[in-house]
Amino acid sequence: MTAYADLPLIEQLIRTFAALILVSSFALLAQARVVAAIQVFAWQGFLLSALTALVAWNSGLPHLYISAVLSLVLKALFIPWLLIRQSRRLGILRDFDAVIRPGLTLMAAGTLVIFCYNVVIPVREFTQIVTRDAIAVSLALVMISLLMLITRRKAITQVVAFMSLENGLFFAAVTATQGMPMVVELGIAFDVLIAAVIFGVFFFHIRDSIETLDVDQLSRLREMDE
Amino acid sequence: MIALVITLSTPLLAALVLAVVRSPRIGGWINISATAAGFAAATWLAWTVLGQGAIHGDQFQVDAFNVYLIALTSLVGLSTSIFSRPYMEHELELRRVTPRRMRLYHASFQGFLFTMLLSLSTNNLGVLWVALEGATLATVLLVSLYRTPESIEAAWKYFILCGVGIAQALFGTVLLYFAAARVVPDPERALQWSVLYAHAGQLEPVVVAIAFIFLLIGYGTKVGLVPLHNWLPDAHSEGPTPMSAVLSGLLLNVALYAVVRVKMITDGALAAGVAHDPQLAGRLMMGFGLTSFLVAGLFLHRQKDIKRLFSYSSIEHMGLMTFAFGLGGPLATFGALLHMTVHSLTKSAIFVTVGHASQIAGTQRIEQIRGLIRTQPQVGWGLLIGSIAIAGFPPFGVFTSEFLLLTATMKSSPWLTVPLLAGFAVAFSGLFRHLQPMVFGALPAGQKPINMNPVPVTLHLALVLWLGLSIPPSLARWFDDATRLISGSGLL
Amino acid sequence: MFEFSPAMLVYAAVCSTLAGGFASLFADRWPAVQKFLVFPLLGLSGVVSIAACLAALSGAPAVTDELALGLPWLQWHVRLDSLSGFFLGVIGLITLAVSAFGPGYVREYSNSHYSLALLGVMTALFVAGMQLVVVADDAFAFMVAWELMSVASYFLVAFEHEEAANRRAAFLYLLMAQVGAILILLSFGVLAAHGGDFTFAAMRHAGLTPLWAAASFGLGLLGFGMKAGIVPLHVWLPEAHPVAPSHISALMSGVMLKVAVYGFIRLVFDLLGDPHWSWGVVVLAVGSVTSLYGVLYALVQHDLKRLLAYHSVENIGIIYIGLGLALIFFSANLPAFGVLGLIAALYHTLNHALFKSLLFLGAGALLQHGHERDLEHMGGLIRRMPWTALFFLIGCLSISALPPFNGFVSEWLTFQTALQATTLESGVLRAVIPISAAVLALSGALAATCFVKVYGVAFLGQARSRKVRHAREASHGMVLAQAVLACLCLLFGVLPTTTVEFLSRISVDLTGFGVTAATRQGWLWLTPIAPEVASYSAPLVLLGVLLALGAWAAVYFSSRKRRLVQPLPRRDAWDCGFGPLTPRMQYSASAFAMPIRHIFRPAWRLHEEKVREMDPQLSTRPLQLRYLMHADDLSWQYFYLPVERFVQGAARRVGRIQTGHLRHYLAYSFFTLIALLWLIT
Amino acid sequence: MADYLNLAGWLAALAQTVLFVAIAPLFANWVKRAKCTLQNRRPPPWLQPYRDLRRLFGKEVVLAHTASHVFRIAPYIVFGTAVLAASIIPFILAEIPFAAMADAIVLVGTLALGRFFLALAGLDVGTSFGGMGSSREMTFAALAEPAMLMVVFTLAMLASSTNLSTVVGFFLEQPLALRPSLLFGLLALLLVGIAETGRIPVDNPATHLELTMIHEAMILEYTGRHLALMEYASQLKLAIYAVLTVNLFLPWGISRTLDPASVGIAVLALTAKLAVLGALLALAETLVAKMRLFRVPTFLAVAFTLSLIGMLSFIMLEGH
Repeated sequence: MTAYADLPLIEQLIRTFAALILVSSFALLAQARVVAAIQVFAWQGFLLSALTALVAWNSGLPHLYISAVLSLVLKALFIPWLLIRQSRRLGILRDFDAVIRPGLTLMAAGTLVIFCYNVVIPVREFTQIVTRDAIAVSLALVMISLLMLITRRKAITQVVAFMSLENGLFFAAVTATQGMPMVVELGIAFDVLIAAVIFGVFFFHIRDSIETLDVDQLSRLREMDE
Repeated sequence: MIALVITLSTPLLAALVLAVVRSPRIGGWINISATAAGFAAATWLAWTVLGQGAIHGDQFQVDAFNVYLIALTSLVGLSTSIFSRPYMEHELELRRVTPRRMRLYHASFQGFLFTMLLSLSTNNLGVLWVALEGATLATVLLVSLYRTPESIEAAWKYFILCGVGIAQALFGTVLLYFAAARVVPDPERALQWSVLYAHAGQLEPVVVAIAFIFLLIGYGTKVGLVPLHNWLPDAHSEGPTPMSAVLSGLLLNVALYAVVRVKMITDGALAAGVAHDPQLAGRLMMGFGLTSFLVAGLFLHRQKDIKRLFSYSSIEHMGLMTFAFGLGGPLATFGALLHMTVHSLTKSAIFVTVGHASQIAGTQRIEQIRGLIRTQPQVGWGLLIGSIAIAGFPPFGVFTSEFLLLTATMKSSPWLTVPLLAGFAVAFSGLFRHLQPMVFGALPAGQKPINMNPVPVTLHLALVLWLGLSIPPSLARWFDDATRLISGSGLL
Repeated sequence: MFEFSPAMLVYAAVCSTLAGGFASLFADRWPAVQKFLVFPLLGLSGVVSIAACLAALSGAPAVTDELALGLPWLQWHVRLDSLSGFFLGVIGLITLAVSAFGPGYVREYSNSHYSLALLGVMTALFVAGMQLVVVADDAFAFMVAWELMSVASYFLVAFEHEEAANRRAAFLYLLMAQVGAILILLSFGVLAAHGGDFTFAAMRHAGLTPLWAAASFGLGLLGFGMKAGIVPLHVWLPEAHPVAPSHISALMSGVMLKVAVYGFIRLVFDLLGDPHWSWGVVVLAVGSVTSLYGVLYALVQHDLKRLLAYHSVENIGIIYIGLGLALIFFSANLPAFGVLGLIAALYHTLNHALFKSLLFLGAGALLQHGHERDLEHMGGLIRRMPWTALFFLIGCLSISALPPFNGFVSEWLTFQTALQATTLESGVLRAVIPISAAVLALSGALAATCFVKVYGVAFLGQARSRKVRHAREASHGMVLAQAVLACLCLLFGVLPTTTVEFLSRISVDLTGFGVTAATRQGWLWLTPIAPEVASYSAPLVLLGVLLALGAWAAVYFSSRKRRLVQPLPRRDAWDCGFGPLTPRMQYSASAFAMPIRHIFRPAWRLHEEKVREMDPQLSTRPLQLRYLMHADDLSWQYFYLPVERFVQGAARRVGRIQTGHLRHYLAYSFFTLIALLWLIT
Repeated sequence: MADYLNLAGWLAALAQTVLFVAIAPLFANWVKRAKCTLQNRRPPPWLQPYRDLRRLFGKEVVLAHTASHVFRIAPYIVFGTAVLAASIIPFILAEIPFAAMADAIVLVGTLALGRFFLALAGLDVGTSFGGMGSSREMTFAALAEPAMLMVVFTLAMLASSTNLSTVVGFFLEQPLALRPSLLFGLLALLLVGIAETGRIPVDNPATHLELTMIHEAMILEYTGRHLALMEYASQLKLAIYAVLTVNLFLPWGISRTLDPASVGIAVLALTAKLAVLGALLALAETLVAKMRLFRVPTFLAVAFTLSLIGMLSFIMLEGH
């Protein structure tokens, strides 16, 4: 195990970016305003894209550059743009989606990070680049996104959370495994694109049917007693 | 290989064609022709695999396990498309759907079939994931086809829950890739199932265990395992009935297929027993399966909607299959494979009759569906016999598989037969307490028969009956090969 | 080269049944098919079954065969030995009678919208299922045939499905059949797990440890008991039997319950091997409770078919008492007496099949021609339906265990077995057996009371309703069927020695022991243990009864000439001077059983209601008083309703997890994930 | 069983049966006379029952409009079964072939058969009286019959035989012993006998009071020879229970051979025993009041319990 200071700069940079992404995830979790949440999400996409490029440079794998571009276009630009446009058309851009007990939520997120680290500790350490720790971070990203999904009421913020979940996965794919096979990566990108479009369609459907985007109102189908 | 190409490309092409065909009527016929062609190709493929052994390609792999699922998928696709034509025309007449949405419906139907076949035949776990996600995307707009508030709610829940689930599965896939990348030098091959399976013993067990948990939860959401099942009854009940038929008959199977494939790798990785209980995957599946089986049985008692009723029955049966695969061993595996087949056939037949029944009554509410045998005997008897079959009464095939399963449980973990027994009783009573008043009873006023094609139901139930009386040797060998593949030893 | 084998008779019987079922597919279009094809084929099947029975009981070794059906590695095994042959014979006898009874009876449905085709198909599948159960030689074939029998009979119970009560009964029936079948399956599962194979041949050598053997026994007792109707698993029986068409009730009560007994005997005496004494005590206790419970509930019924169904429960109890005694004696290494108990049980099985079918067919005739199932509306039918009345009387005498009819012989044998309790080592057993004998005696006496009530209220006295007053005699076929069964009741009552000789072969095959002493004195004398211990000569008793009848006949015919000139004078009955007696003044069924209700009050939950219709002019003067009474089965209150409530409660509680809120669902996913990750760290 | 096939045995048994049937009314009359004497009334002549029977046999038979064949055949069956039962019981001779033909359980069955038809006859005409009588008769019989069977079982277990001749023989060979089982059995049999033969305190053969009557209610519609047979059968039944009681529990004196001397002793012994029993019965009927109808089940429950305790005490206290 080498000391952190002995690592090449590029690796230190990659870790810094990883930490930044984690921070953006926390920020997302705490962000109550819709527009701000989308902006943070765009920043996260940008950070992810930059991280991918760094990894690509570090490992010299050309297809990671494609991934970097893809994620930049898709996650930092297109999807935020789409979400902002939709929100504007729906008139919810300035809405609040109050975070339930923000302090508690952030503490829970912190606990989750520790938990995730605990989970991956038994993985045997290889003297390669960031691997085990990358998994821990990506696991934490996924978990925090899930936590955000649970704590948000608005459809739009749920979508942001969902997309940030995808970011966590992408992070894992990039840092832990230096990208997936190309066919898989293209497929994933395609799916995310379609999903974003479908989300857009749904916002209107939901608004048309319940006249709000508060998903807590969507509870007609249930098994509980009235 | 050509057969495989045709099998896969038919629905893809049909989806593209149907996306531009304007007339719903012609669309319905194209739909049937395409599924018929696909079924013919799948039969050819199955014949080839039966004769010449498994096809092992880099990207595609067709072995004993998936070839029968491919054949089953195209068969259920065919009969559902036959059922869907008059059904959807009736919906069109009632103005519940517009011709434009019919276009979406037909295109999505074929698109869904394509994703199913792709996920079954691919050798790449990444592609498997992409295809399953594609299946969600293809069907989510079908769930909200009627644009009622309930259907949109159902579609939203379906989309988010399955989306989150599938994202978790992707994380699991990434972890698997991570584990494999250390062992397999060529990164392009590191996600290929056959490669992973061959190198399973060298994979890092801790990573594989974490990956399995993510994959189990991810694909388990699609299988409908309790407590991840919540999207399933909503999506089944609010979408058009042909879609419920294929969701229950196919999607759940394919998701379970994915879980089993992953379990095979996990078992290989954990076999050494260094880091974890070597039975971890099986134990988890047994736990989830049993929970689903019991809880879904209880849910059956409180249903008011006929399609929800049968979707809980699907959860129950998927739980049973998951339990059986988790139990392992040739007897249980054989039973689970058989159960997959007969459950798809029976459940899709049931959904066909359920669709007609709710068209006759004009509602899906159980309390308003009455006296089907008097109104339209074909529908009433179809529903009754289908339910008898699904409840596990001989001479139908479901009984055979449940027989194998129960005896296998008795052999390896006898105490689990107690909850199984309770589950069967609870589920049966839950199903039949609602079913009987629907099919029996006096002629209700103001309900008249509707146009239906009896072929799909008859065909499916006849097949299930045949499988119950005697499994043809060729099919038995198939099942046995698959059993050998999954559990390591065969029965024949 | 064609080589005859008794197995072919079995196949012929099953094929004939199925052919009848196929033919009845056309019955809706051409109703004549029923009369000329469906029922004759069923009758043929009955005859062939009886032939197979005789072939199997003729002392030939067991025949085995395999059919190309079933699992790929396990074809259906078929085995015809003496035990299955005997039960095949029972099925055949009743099927034959039903095939004679059926054409007349199903005419009633030809004008209704119930499908005759369905009735015919399901009857055929039902009979075929029963025939296959008794010859099945592996667990899989057994279960398939068993469930075929259950499902087909479910459709028959639900045949007149427009009545809500029938649907409820059918549901209950199928539910219990399902649970019972799984229990049986698990019982076989234990044997298969240790024997290595599903065939009965492998199971016989399973070599279970005592604990597993007890588990298999317990599961089998419950599973088969659910079908046979042991208390408290009997509740489906009084609901389902009355609502099926009567010839089906005859098959269900007469035969299907016996098939359950067959399964139990096959499991316990054949597959499991050495019994433990405690099994015998359990079976004995179950049998005693069942027989007393059944007869007590029968007494308070006034629906004839329901009453008969409760009597089936009672008789199953008697059979189980015999089996329990057999188990106790076998486990105590006293096979001579064990065999006697087994034979008593088998004999009673045969007898109950005969007289209960006879009674159900009689009830069917009453239902069809008197349009009544309720005893309170019957009366005086002996004048309208003399033949049915005669045969029904014979049925009543047989079921009441009165000499010289068949029911007496089997109860006598059971008593004789019980009296050998003194030879047992264990003091507890010696004390328990006499108590069960006392229970048996009590239920026998109560059964006689009950059938005096049935016969007296239904056939004697004056008609209590208009339809009954104008009832006609049943058709020839229906009478013939009853006549055959009545004659068999007498025949098996008078020739017990020959019968026991045949039955002894079954026990030799099963256990290796027979009753040689019983028949050593020739056909005239039945001496189960030794001549000086006990003997019974039914033919001579019959001779005595015939002498009494002869005396009557002599007086009757000697006075015939005088009577032709001047028949016996008829007058009004004694009316205490209040004017003519009306039918409403007669003792009703409820009234008849009133003292018994008074004595055994805690045994039921009675709902009594007195409806008083007042004169509109004068509000204090009652116009009509009616007394309504029905008895709830206690097992509902203490066993079934709590289970139902528990399941409903559990369903409600489980329903709470599905709140409808997406966030909750996501939380489930999230916490499941965390829990599982926690699990592996 | 060869000894059963000797003709002399059969003939003797037949003769004994005829004798039994012949003297049965006499015993009933003896009880009645004893009772009259005890109650300071003038007793009927010794042969009064025979005169009554002859008179009834001579009278015209009248039927109710609603009577069916069951009504007409029942007297013959009731009487026939009573005769059959009488023929099974060791009376003067202990070893009789009839006892092998039908053992003690058959005896109970035979009596039940008679009762079955008696009750049906009661219901046949369709009057309230008849139904009332049948209902009560069958109810009490349902309780009495198991008690009776229990007594029989106790004896049968003791003697290892249900053959009445063998049982009697067994007791004759046994040394005299005070057995609680026999004591309880005897008590139970006495109670059952009182109930079954319709004596006070269960029923009162002398009255026609609707609140209390059982047996008389059933035969209310009978006339002429039918009534004669019914009356005769009930007298026979009384004699059967009496003989059963004395010969099973106090068998001394009964003859085991056809030797004239021992037969003579047997006749004398039996006469004495029956006379004492009849007198005791009369005494009891004089001292005890008729009980309320719904007290009868308690009475019979006592009988049943006694018989069961008798059997259990045999198994627990006297076993092996």
